[in-house]
Amino acid sequence: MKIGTYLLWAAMAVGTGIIVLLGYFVQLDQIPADGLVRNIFELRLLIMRWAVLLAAVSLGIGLYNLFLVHWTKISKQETGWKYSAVLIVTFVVTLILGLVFGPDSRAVLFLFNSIQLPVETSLSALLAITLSLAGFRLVAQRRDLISLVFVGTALLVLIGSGPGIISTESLFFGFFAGLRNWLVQVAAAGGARGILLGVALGSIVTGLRVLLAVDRPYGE
Amino acid sequence: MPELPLDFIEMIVAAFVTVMILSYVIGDNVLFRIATYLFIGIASGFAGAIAWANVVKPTLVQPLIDKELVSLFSREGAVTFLIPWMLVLFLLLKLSPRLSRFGSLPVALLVGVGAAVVVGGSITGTLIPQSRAAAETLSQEIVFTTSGEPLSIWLENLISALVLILATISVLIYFRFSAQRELTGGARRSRIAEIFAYLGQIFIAVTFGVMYAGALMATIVVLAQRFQFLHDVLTQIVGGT
Amino acid sequence: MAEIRCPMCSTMNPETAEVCSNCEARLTPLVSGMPPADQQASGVEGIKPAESDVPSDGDDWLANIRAGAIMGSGAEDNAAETDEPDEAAPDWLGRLREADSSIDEGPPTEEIPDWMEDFLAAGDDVTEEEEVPEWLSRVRARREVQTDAQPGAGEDEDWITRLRDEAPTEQPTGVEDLRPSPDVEELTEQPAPQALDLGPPPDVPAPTPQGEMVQEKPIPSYDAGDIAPSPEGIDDDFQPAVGEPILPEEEMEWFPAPDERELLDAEGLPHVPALLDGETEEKAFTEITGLDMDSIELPDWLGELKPSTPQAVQEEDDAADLAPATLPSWLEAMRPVDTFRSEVEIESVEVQPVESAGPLAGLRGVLMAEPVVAMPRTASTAAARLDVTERQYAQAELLQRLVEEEEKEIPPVKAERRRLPLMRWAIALILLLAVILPFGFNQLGVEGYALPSAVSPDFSDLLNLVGSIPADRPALVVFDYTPGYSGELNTVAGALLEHAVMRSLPIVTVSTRPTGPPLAEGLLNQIGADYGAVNGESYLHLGYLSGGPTAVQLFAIAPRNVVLSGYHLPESLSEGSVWGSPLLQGVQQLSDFNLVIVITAGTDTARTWAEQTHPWIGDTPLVMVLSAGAEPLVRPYFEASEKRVDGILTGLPAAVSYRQYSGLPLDTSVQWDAFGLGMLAVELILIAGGAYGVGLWLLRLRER
Amino acid sequence: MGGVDQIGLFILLLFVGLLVFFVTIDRRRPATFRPIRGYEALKGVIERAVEAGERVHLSLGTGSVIGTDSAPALAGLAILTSIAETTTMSDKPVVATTGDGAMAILAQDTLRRVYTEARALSRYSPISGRMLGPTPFSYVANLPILLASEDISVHVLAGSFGAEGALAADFGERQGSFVLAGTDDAQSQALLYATAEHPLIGEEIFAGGAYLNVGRVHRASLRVQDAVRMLIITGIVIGAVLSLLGVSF
Repeated sequence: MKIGTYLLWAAMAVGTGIIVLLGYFVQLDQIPADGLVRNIFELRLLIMRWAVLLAAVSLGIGLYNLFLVHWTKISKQETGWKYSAVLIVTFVVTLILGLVFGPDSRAVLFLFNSIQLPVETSLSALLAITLSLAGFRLVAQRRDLISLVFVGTALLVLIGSGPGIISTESLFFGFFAGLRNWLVQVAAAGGARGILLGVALGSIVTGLRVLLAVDRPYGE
Repeated sequence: MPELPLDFIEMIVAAFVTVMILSYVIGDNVLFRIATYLFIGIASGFAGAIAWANVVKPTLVQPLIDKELVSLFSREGAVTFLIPWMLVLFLLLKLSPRLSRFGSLPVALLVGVGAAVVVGGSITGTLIPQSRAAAETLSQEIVFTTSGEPLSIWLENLISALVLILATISVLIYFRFSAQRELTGGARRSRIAEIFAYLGQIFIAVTFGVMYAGALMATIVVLAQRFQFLHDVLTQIVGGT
Repeated sequence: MAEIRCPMCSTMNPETAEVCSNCEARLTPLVSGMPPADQQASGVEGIKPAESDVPSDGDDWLANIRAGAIMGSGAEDNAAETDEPDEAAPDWLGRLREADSSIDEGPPTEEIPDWMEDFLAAGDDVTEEEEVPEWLSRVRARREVQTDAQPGAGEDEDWITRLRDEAPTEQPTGVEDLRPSPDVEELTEQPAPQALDLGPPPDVPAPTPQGEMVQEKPIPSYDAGDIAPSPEGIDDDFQPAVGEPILPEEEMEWFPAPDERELLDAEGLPHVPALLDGETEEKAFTEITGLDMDSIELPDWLGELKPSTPQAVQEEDDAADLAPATLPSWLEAMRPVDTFRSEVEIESVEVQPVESAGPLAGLRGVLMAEPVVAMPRTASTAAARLDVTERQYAQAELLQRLVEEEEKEIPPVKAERRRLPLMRWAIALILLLAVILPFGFNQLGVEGYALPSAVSPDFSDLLNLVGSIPADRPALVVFDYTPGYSGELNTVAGALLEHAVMRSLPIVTVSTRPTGPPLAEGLLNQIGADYGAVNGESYLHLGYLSGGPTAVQLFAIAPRNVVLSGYHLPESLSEGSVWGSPLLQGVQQLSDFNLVIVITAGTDTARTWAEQTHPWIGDTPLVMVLSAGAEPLVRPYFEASEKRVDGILTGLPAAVSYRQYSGLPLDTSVQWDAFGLGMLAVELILIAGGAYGVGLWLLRLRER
Repeated sequence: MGGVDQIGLFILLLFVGLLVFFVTIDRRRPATFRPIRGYEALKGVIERAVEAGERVHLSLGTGSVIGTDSAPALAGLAILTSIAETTTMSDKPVVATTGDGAMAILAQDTLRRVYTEARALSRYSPISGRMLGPTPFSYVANLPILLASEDISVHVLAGSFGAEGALAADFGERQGSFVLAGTDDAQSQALLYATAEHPLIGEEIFAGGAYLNVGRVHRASLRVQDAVRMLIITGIVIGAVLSLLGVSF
């Protein structure tokens, strides 16, 4: 095994990981510790708080990285550099306003309510068209039993959820509403439970590889 | 006229930006790109300001203002102030490509905590509760009729419980990776696993169909709400009320 | 029309051309009496003498050569140092002059290199076999056989035509005439001087004169598990015969693959003729199939592993004085024996051609530019077979396919022509119309969809729960969604929060997302305006908890240690901490809140709050307000025997019902109609897609 | 020592034990896995992208490093290692984007390690691992411009996404790129199943390391998942029978 700084990083990752992990299974406050902290539970809280702080500082580094990418694009006058200029101006103005007057100041809330909120909501509205087109293409082009079951189920749930082809007051709505509830609360719930269990298995093993220092995304 | 012109301006700008984004339906265009870059700039500035105000300033800067220097070097000060400062300084080495290697200590801490939260949260939050819920599906109240319960309800509950267990087991079997090696070098499931996997695929399609319908309903509500907003802005501008 | 090859750059030029079209080297010989300008233009620029050196009479070709020698003397000096002293330099000229005068005598004897001498000596005396190298004795045996088979072969014919006569003459029975058809004849007419032409690797298309690419024929794919492919699997077109130029595909079409029945041996196993071993088997094979082995060509890279006759192998063993190396059987079978028969013969001087161009123009017996080894040769007719089993053949096939796949260029994916997104525009238009039309219903007097009347069972529990919560302590409302979902969740959560504000329940908001606090301020500000609820008195914002599930767990254990500053606090609180507010008087931990409402669109966030807070939430009810898509994943927490979620409110229909039954004002009729028409449009789109898909599938079924 | 969740600890130790066991027997009894269409196609298109001088883009999603949604991104980093090894010598090496600052740092560290091992550190550029936007929608809104300006022909989504993941996949489809998409959230999987050309469903996103031959431990991980899966199924069946008999647990 070659000796290197990665052993130090691995020790840090494995050490902090095990302390935080034990917190899920063991009442750590009953394990005394002398020195900087009274017990392991306090040490776990400290580690988590440091992690929260480092995550926020990493966000700052990420924003600097974003600034650098677009600044490079402007200085090299690459294609689309004007858009990067718009981004950098609004980023700097909003950041200064937020730092000086606070993120809950009227000026920052003006920018949030006039641009960020409507843009994100409009992107979500675009999703309606995207999903409808995707549903049409899925069943029109793939043409296998699974896609047919997928779109058929979606159709039944839509009809049974609210007004559409059938109004909520029509005679048949009761049948479709019952069928919709059964699909959601039985068939989909069972399938969702299987998917959740599968995803949990995958997550556990991926996390264990990091805790056993087999995967070392933090570099050498 | 609305009392505060700022609100009115806010509404007008929001309406313009909404139309600029919805124009992407036609195709990628200048309006969409301007609105997008405006949005990314503001979102970044806003997130940076919130992270500073809620986390970085209270932990690293406020103690310098509020507390005396002596207390910062005490036992409590070491863990709440000095060690965090040291970790942050190490992390800032990531900004320089040359020294970036030595900034991996805090990153390793982040990864360790993240991996532990993933493993611990999955075991205690999903694996155990969901397995137990699946096992309890076929409880006595469901299988054996209680007095006064109509037969149809009992039958429906029994079938539902069986379908719930069957769905969970068949979906789990579908995701099984191990397979048998074929003569021609390919890989295939065993006969029984193949049947359960096919059933599992159908239940996955049903589950995804339900979620897709839910998401579609949500986005239609958002689309309707956007046009409701544009309609309100137009009526306010035209009506001048 | 015959062509001449330029000695300088090997370009083919028409016979009549004097100067090479490519490098303008002199093609026609220098004949005395040619005017000096022609000599200079004869392409000898490379060694053109300076003006002053040109001798006055100008027409003596030797003077030119001498001038060339002077120019090159600089180089020769160097050479001289290594080979011969200066005085000897003119000596080669002397010899040239002798060669010039006695052109018919052939190459000067004393000049003949040793190997050449042996060769000639061998040519005269056939009997002394010992000294004669063994390969030469076979060459001579070959020549005698040849001369018997082809009496009267024209001495003076061009070496290429003799080469062509070498091609197999006996016509294998049972296979149509393999002799190239007339139009192919012309192609072979062209004197294409080739080096030892083993034929380019089958997958590299030989450059055709017109430069167009020969279309490769794909090797038929088959699974490794199958038995070795019958010879039809190896299409003759694909494998050019050794020595023959690769012809464009269409000309080779008439070269049919042998009939399948003939290739099956007695036991019905597909025999691969080229790979039968041993002389005896070959006879049996020819009798059965009537197919001469020469006509069946191996893949080129296999071609080099030419079979060796048992008899030749025996000879080698005897000659070797070293203890024979013990080779593995499969290697022993594949050991090649030199079966190439040198076709190269050194003709007598009279026959040798006059050098047509270049500095030695006009001379005979000039050594060929190409090394002798490179002269064209063809495999001997009596080639023995490789001792290769079926399995080895299959492995050879596999290896060949691997080689070809490596060299095969991945065909570039043709970029789809960017088609107009008509389908996307059509669907977008339908949806936009469906959502916009309801705004005109009132003016047009059209009646929209009726509001829902049915009440779902888990709905009434929620109504009772919120209706019965005491107002002494605040309700915690978690805004864990991004602005993108505010369109739906503001409408759904608005019903619940309006009900709480209507009942003067104090509300405290918190969020684990940076954009949560401003969303909370926006929604409560809008709801509070109708009920006089004011920030700081009726509701309060704790702000942003950074750190995801870690922060949730810390908040559940000790909220006061985690939330330090608060968000958008009223003036009265902005100096002190948010915990100084009267609203938060009795709150030390999560279970001190009367109700916890989590508004989210993501199932992960819902699971995090359900799992992480469970140990510390105590008896406080937990209600989830979800986006429509998240319901199936959160419902298991609601229906588990040990309830972790006490109430669920999902989607617009449930919100409209909640407003109806909690007595809240109903100003959402237009939005309800827009939602209904939008759902109608989407249902029709999906039905159209399904019909289109099923229709196409049925069409395909009927075609098949 | 009271207050110990024995079941949880037992399951944790079971996972660790099975992982060590399967790593040791992997050489003697190698595993065979069922084919997953997405990963099979991914290998071919990456080679074609390298040959055609086009770029591969890997999105690590918008999850935070210290959240439960960091698992698919950690699996995405294993896929990034495999892709980076193939494209280090390409004219346009792989670009990894994310919606979280810390995840962007991890992406840069992973890329630097691969370039160092390939002795091509001079070709490494720090902005090949970058954050596009701090919030999910701001990250997705930046994608169409990135896909158009950086000539991306392979668009891989391997990380945590919300419903905006469907927009991210659709932007790739409109660009005519090869789209392979997988995440952990079931609802997002449903939307990616409809919009992406090669969706990874369920836990297939976590099998990237094994199917792209990143290492022996990744293959052993899949065998651990399968073993525990069979234990869960057995547990559910036995539990159902016991609860039928009135035994509560």
